[in-house]
Amino acid sequence: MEYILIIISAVFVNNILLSQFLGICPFLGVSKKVSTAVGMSAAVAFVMGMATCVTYLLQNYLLVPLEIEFLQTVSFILVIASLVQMVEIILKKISPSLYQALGIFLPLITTNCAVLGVALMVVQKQFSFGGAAHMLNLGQSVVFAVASAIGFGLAITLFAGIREQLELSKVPKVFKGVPIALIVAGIMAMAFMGFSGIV
Amino acid sequence: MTKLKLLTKGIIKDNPTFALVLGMCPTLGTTTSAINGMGMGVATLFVLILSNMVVSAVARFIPDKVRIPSYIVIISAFVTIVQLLIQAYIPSLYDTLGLFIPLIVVNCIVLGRAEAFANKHNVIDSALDGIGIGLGFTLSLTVIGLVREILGSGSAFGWKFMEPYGMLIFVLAPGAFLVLGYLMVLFKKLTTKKA
Amino acid sequence: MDSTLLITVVLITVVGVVLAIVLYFVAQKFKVVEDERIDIVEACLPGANCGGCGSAGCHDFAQRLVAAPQIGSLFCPVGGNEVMNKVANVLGQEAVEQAKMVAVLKCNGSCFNRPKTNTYEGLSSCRVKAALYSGDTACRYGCLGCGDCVSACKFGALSMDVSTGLPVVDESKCTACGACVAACPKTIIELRPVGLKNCRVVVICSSKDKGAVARKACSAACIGCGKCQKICPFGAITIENNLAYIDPSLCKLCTKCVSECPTGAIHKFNFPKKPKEDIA
Amino acid sequence: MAAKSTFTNMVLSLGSICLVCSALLGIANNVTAEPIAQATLAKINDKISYVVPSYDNNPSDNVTMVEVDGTEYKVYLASMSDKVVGYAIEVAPTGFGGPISMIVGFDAENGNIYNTAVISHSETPGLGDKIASNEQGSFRDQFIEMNPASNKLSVRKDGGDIDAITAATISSRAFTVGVSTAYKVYLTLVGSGDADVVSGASKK
Amino acid sequence: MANTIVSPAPHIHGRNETQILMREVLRALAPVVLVSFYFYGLNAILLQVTCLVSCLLTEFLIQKYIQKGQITISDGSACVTAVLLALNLPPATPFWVAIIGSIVAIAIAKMTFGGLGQNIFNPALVGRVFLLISFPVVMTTWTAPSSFFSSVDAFSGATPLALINEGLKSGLSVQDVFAANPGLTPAQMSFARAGGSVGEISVIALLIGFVYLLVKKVIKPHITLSIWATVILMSGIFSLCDPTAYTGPLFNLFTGGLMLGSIFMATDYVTSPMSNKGMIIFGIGIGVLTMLIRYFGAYPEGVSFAILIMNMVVPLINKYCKPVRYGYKKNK
Amino acid sequence: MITFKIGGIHPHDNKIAKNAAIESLKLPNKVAISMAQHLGAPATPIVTKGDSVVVGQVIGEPSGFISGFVHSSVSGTVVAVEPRADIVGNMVTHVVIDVEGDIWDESIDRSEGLNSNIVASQDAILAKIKSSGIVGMGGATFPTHVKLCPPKDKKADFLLINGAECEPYVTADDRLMREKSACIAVGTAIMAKVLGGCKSYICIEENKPEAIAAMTAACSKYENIEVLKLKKKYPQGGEKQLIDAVTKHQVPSGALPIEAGCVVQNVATAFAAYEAVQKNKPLIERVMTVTGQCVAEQKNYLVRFGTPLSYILETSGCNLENAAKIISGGPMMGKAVANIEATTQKGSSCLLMLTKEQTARMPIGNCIRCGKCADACPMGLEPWLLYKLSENGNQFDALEDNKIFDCIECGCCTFTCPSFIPLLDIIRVNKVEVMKIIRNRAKK
Amino acid sequence: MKKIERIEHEAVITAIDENYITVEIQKKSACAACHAKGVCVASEQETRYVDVPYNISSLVENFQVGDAVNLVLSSSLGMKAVFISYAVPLMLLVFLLLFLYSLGLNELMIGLLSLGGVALYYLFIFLFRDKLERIFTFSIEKNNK
Ligand SMILES: Cc1cc2nc3c(=O)[nH]c(=O)nc-3n(C[C@H](O)[C@H](O)[C@H](O)COP(=O)(O)O)c2cc1C
Ligand SMILES: Cc1cc2nc3c(=O)[nH]c(=O)nc-3n(C[C@H](O)[C@H](O)[C@H](O)COP(=O)(O)O)c2cc1C
Ligand SMILES: Cc1cc2nc3c(=O)[nH]c(=O)nc-3n(C[C@H](O)[C@H](O)[C@H](O)COP(=O)(O)O)c2cc1C
Ligand SMILES: Cc1cc2nc3c(=O)[nH]c(=O)nc-3n(C[C@H](O)[C@H](O)[C@H](O)CO)c2cc1C
Ligand code: SF4
Ligand code: SF4
Ligand code: SF4
Ligand code: SF4
Ligand code: FES
Repeated sequence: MEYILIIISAVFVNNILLSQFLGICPFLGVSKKVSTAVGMSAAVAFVMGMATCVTYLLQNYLLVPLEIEFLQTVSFILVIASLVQMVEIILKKISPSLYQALGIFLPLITTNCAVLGVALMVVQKQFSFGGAAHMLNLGQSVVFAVASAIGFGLAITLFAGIREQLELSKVPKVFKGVPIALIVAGIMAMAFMGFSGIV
Repeated sequence: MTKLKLLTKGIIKDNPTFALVLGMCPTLGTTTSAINGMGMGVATLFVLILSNMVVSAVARFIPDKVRIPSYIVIISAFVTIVQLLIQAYIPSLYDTLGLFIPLIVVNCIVLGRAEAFANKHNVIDSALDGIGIGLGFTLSLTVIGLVREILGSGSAFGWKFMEPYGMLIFVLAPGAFLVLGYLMVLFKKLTTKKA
Repeated sequence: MDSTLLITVVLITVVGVVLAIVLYFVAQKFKVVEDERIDIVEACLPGANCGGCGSAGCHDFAQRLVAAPQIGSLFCPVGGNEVMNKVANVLGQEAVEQAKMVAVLKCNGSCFNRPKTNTYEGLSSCRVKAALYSGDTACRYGCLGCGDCVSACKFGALSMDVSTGLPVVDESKCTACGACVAACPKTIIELRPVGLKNCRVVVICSSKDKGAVARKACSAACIGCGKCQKICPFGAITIENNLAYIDPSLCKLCTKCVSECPTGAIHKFNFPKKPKEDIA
Repeated sequence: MAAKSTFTNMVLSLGSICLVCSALLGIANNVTAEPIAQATLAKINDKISYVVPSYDNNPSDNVTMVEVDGTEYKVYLASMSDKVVGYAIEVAPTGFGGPISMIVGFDAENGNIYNTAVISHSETPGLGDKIASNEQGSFRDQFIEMNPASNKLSVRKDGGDIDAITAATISSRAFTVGVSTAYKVYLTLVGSGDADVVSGASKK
Repeated sequence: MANTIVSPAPHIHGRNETQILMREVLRALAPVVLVSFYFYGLNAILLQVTCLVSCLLTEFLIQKYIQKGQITISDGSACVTAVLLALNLPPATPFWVAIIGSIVAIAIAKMTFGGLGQNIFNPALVGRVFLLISFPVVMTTWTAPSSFFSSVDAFSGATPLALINEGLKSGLSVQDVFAANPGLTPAQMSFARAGGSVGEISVIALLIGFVYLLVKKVIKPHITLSIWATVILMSGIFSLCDPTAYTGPLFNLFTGGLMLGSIFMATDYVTSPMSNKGMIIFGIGIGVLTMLIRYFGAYPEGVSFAILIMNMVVPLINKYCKPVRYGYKKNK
Repeated sequence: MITFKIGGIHPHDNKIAKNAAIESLKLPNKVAISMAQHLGAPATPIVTKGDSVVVGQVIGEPSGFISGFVHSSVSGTVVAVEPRADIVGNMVTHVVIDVEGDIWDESIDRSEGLNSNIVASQDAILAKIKSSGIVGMGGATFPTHVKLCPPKDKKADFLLINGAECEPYVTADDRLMREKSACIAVGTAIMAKVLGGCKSYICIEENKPEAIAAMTAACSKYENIEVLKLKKKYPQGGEKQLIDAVTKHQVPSGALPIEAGCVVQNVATAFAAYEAVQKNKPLIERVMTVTGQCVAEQKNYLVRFGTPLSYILETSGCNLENAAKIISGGPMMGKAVANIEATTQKGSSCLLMLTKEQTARMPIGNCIRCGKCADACPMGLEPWLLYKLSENGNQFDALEDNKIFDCIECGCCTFTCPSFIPLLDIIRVNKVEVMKIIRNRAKK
Repeated sequence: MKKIERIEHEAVITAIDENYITVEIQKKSACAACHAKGVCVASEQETRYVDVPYNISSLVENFQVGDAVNLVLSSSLGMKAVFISYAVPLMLLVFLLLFLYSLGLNELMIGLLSLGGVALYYLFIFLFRDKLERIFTFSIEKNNK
């Protein structure tokens, strides 16, 4: 049940893009085609899941025992960057064509603040189950991260569809590009507020 | 480029928010009020200046292949320092900015300036560049925050002039997107007319 | 020095060193040849992304330039020789000078010269109109006047003259990118060298109809009478399919043909004004 | 411009950057550790001192966990000269925008609510956030000196005694639920009657 | 005989203009508007007028002074938006709130995207939701219907859905709430007499409009019917499982903006899918989301949000649900 | 009632000329016979200036597989073989003949009587149809003999005789069916024989009850020919729609009707086949409706090919004052006439005059995404999308993905669009581009 | 030839040998489309080399070194690649986590084991790399722009 609450909360209610404002750059930049958006979301989900798993362990079994939590930011970003690099190398090694076919580029994700943001969020934020606040455990953290990524994917895919349609409409010149994207995002966020209170 | 230009270009020509469209997440996430926006801006400004200076100082010694990891280490060090300082001395700001302080690390403005400017220029110029861009960022965050605050809570810099409340939506997520979108258009119109 | 500080320093340094080692081997294993010149070359290009060079955009063109063993055959019409020289400098090659070109409309079938026989009422598009019929005048070769070329021009060099119903080239803006040439279904726009001191002599007609037919359709038509050909001292004029053509490389701008043409189909551009001579 | 990417160069440069940066960081941490700890402590202590009668111990060191209906709650004990004077109970009911992390203080003497405080919440600014308002006559004032045993702890709409904030019934209700949860915790704690638990914990 | 007109085929046109379509929608809205005038009196009239004037004026000013283009307010789409927006507001909405809503609807949701036909989201609903989020107090202050021209004081009556929502949250069962509020029978709600937005006043009047639109072939029934079917099915299942916690099909069908939304707002051409299959998916989506929000969300009413959320799925639906094409069927 | 499944529209049928009996048009002084009266390569003229010709004499020979014979429709002297403008102004080789009397080739049987006895063999019939220059008279002018010999591995199950005449105004087929029903029945039988004696349907829209009655009577003698009444819906007469309506089969995208086991021929084509095979009369004339509310007289003329349109208008006494547009063909698919000096051809079934009010195009509005165009499209396409993609330029891949090549250019979309968007105008042009790309790809 | 949904890259042939044609492509990352690429360091653009098996279609087209070609891959393969490299391991990770939780292991163990599981998965597909190479083959066609 907690998992379901976490998922609904992360995907709809507290959508990482539309209400937490994380990962706006790829949202504005990479969402011009639906297929790219879907591929990108899958990559983000994977990286978020893996990264959260690793950083959770890092935080709770290294930083906290050694009392060096202030190294959180440095260590998280380094770990995430290396992780992504590693996966890329591994994929390349496994099958160059597979890697080629992916087309979605991993390093982009290192700088995507959504990944770091979620990793930080799961070790900082409290969640309420029953009447008391809790920190998330490992499983919940990873589920939360993946659900956040799904929320990201949902928003970016819907948005890519909208963009494809906007490409063909007569959006006034000054609004073309980022401004209309932001305004669409604003109205999307407005619609997503309908989910509030579900969790 | 004159030193003065370095200082001022970030405000209009290379305005990181409206012209370069960078660092959108903190821009949207922290501008619920003018003060909050300004706080975020100043924090970024600080990191930007320091990292720019250090990067420009050490760029010569860093091999290409480890360039980016090195920059990231440098930047995150400064970010952490800023974070610690805010946490220690302005805890209320720390609470409102929350997650977005550590996220300065991945703010493309900081890394972008290191990569695009600092590693090619001397320390002084890099510092000026950092100040310029940082000021531009601070300014735009403050403006966005101000607009949202005025529309959303009927106050400016915490000073209430409209009772009881404004349009709530502007303090909430949708308002952030809408305000930024329209301000961007306004900025485009104003700047292109001048040119 | 307390333990936290020690731990910090050791930990981060170790991580950094390990990262450096890993990166070193990665770099060894996957050497990527990233040609920095591409970006430098792209920076030299005008950035209009018009496709006038035959590539998909300026970036593509930069790639082609860098990849090409000899850039002589590649040319950016927008930037012209100046830009090509810069690019050549970057790549350490010699640029090949190319004459500056400009778009010229080879039709003078204005509303006054060419009576309408029909009224067109479809989508305002030369392409659509050309697919439908030969045009709303008796001339099947002339301008259709819906302005496909105008919308094709990225540089604002073309505009529709409402009184004549023909497009007008603003020579100062035209970069000879050729977009209009490709857009015109009647192929009546030609890129020609701007000529000495920007002066040109051109047959402003594309009609291949026999003299009488052409004349009847349009009072300004070239009727292929051959007078200009005879008078041209440099043999620059040829007549094919009832249409005269002035070879820009042979024309010496003597302008004799201009006055010889019975229908006034030959125009001179940008010659210094003499009294009583109108320059169309 | 940049140094060559040789093995030694790479290791050396990244290594030394890390060294310097981490040293810097460590120093910064040393400098700020104290104020940060204080700030964090102050935050919670502020709230505690706000919700319980005056005390002379350090309640944030006097914590006991109490389980009610399968959930564990944190209780801070405030004591004056080793006598427990109040309990500050942390609860986190779900409001409109997520958990409302709050603290409810009980007067050990009469079992009345001494005061309430909100630690963090994500209610709507201008609406639900009035639950955290410190202004005179605010929503929370209703709870001061209230005896939960003799009052019905639910909003008026639901037949209780609490006046909800206009257009923020959900937040008001959540807050009220939080208070009554805290009361349950209090009852469990006290009702176990085991003074030892109480004093024992306070001694720890 | 010279100078005949030449144009590509076809040479004739069906002449069912945009303007005529919009006029038909307005006609279909007439019954409910009139009923609302009758029950809410001057308030409703003023609300309609305010919305109409401010919508048309906004569109006009933007076209004239900002876009400096053709002025197309005569196409009637802004009128439809205005009327629908007014029907979506509580009867006692202050005029300045209505004006803000109209400006948002037209300026943000419509003109920013390029005007008629270019928008992604339903303008009237964007206006309404914007107001709902901005002024929750105003937007949830209901007036009970009263008779014509009697002055209505804004007293905080509650919509049936709000009553249920509140009741359930405070621990009552559905039956308790019904018992406490005898006015909540479907029969009663279908004529009039249910608090809520102006346009929720009468199910019958809305249905008349629906039939009119269908007969005039302005809309197709797919979207509306699939919304109804989904709502009936979902609330049927839930209320069978736990009748004390979940309200039943008829109640859900007849309350809130469901009728108004499913007949007039979900069917907006611009913001709904094109193919029949797409329309059905769209309708099902709206139905499911509406019920989810009603049952589990903080808002008692879910149709507006559900439609807006499905509006953003429309491009994807259109991309993947193509009409039945000729020549791709397997013969025999 | 029988009809096709997808899309379709209901324009007012305006068959105001349906009660005008067919009458022969007086011969003009001069005819100009086009060498491109059929789909495919233009014929090669085999007469030169000064030659004298008789009615029915071959004057043009096919220049390729898909091409056809052209016969003289008059007797007289060839005065020129030259390019002349056709109705849209394109230059096409014409043989210009000064009319002198009306002398027919002797081999042509000009007797009135019905000859229903089919003696010729399949091959002889095909040869006759080919040498008589018969092409599809429903509009596409595809050489009929090509259609009548499907590839060896395909068998025609049905012969559909297309008497739908779904275009508003046009009544040529209607009159022909009413007046020559017996001949058409024989023509149908002839074509069915070529196809190996398949089942034949004569398909007529419900708004032509007299034609249905006449054809039913005439076909009662043939057990393999059946008359079907179709719903009045445009484009019922479209080949693919007709096949769908009658057989419930669909012609696969990009394939020929024979893939669905069908061959479709127009009634006039059937009549021409009858005359060619039974009377040895080549294709030199056809029924043409001259109509329009703005002209006083409604006519159904038997017109010789090569007659100038201006002459027809003159002799029919049409008062052209109010006519703003002259259309060769129906109002949905016909071509606007740009040059009234052009002459009639094998495919010209109608000359329609429309007033400005009837035909004026309104200012184009924004697409309101009503989907009415998609509902109307009989091919199940999304005209609004094709239009938007076309307008945005160079989106040929997307256009291909959205099957622009399936468009049959029926015009239903443009007819329906409430925003007066000329959808088909631009779809047509881009369709050509996409087909070019596809063809190039196939070549590789 | 039926057109399939496909991914195309523009490429240039750099070498042809008996079995393979090597083409060079400018690999544009998703970043290349990003508005911020000018300032963003992550937006790498690099040259990659891809070997395309020499098949019938290449024989027909008669390629030469230096030809501009389109590297074609059906887009469903793109999705398949995403599935194999991201979706499956991610699902594996989550599944392992939850499964190990139900065994009541220590959290550190759970985390390490799950990560190890993902590593194993990659090892597993590494063993099947030949098969993958066969699935994800590219073809090239002349680019006649
Ligand atoms: C943007 C927005 C924010 C809201 N925030 C809150 C909130 O923080 N707390 C709350 O209890 N209700 C909130 N609401 C919900 C309604 O204002 C209110 O709960 C509901 O209409 C019940 O009204 P009542 O409190 O007058 O009974 C919010 C609504 C909106 C539109
Ligand atoms: C290249 C080509 C080959 C054709 N071959 C045949 C054929 O073998 N058999 C046939 O029945 N129709 C054939 N057709 C005719 C078309 O299928 C169609 O009947 C003709 O274009 C007239 O159709 P319409 O009048 O409905 O437009 C061919 C058409 C073309 C363009
Ligand atoms: C939209 C459309 C409508 C058509 N309507 C008719 C019609 O009403 N009558 C007709 O004989 N042919 C009509 N045709 C032509 C037929 O598709 C087909 O070409 C013809 O019946 C074949 O016979 P033919 O080769 O003898 O002309 C139409 C074609 C199209 C594309
Ligand atoms: C059947 C129909 C329903 C409509 N529904 C709405 C609506 O719900 N909201 C709205 O703003 N406009 C509506 N309109 C008007 C118009 O389509 C709308 O303003 C466009 O979205 C503006 O681009 C409707 C129009 C029609 C024909
Ligand atoms: S006029 Fe023609 S050639 Fe000149 S810039 Fe414009 S499009 Fe290019
Ligand atoms: S020059 Fe060509 S493209 Fe331009 S208006 Fe004339 S016909 Fe059209
Ligand atoms: S013209 Fe083409 S797109 Fe339009 S309705 Fe007919 S088949 Fe469909
Ligand atoms: S009929 Fe016209 S307005 Fe309607 S969808 Fe089609 S193109 Fe758009
Ligand atoms: S600031 Fe760029 S993704 Fe968040």
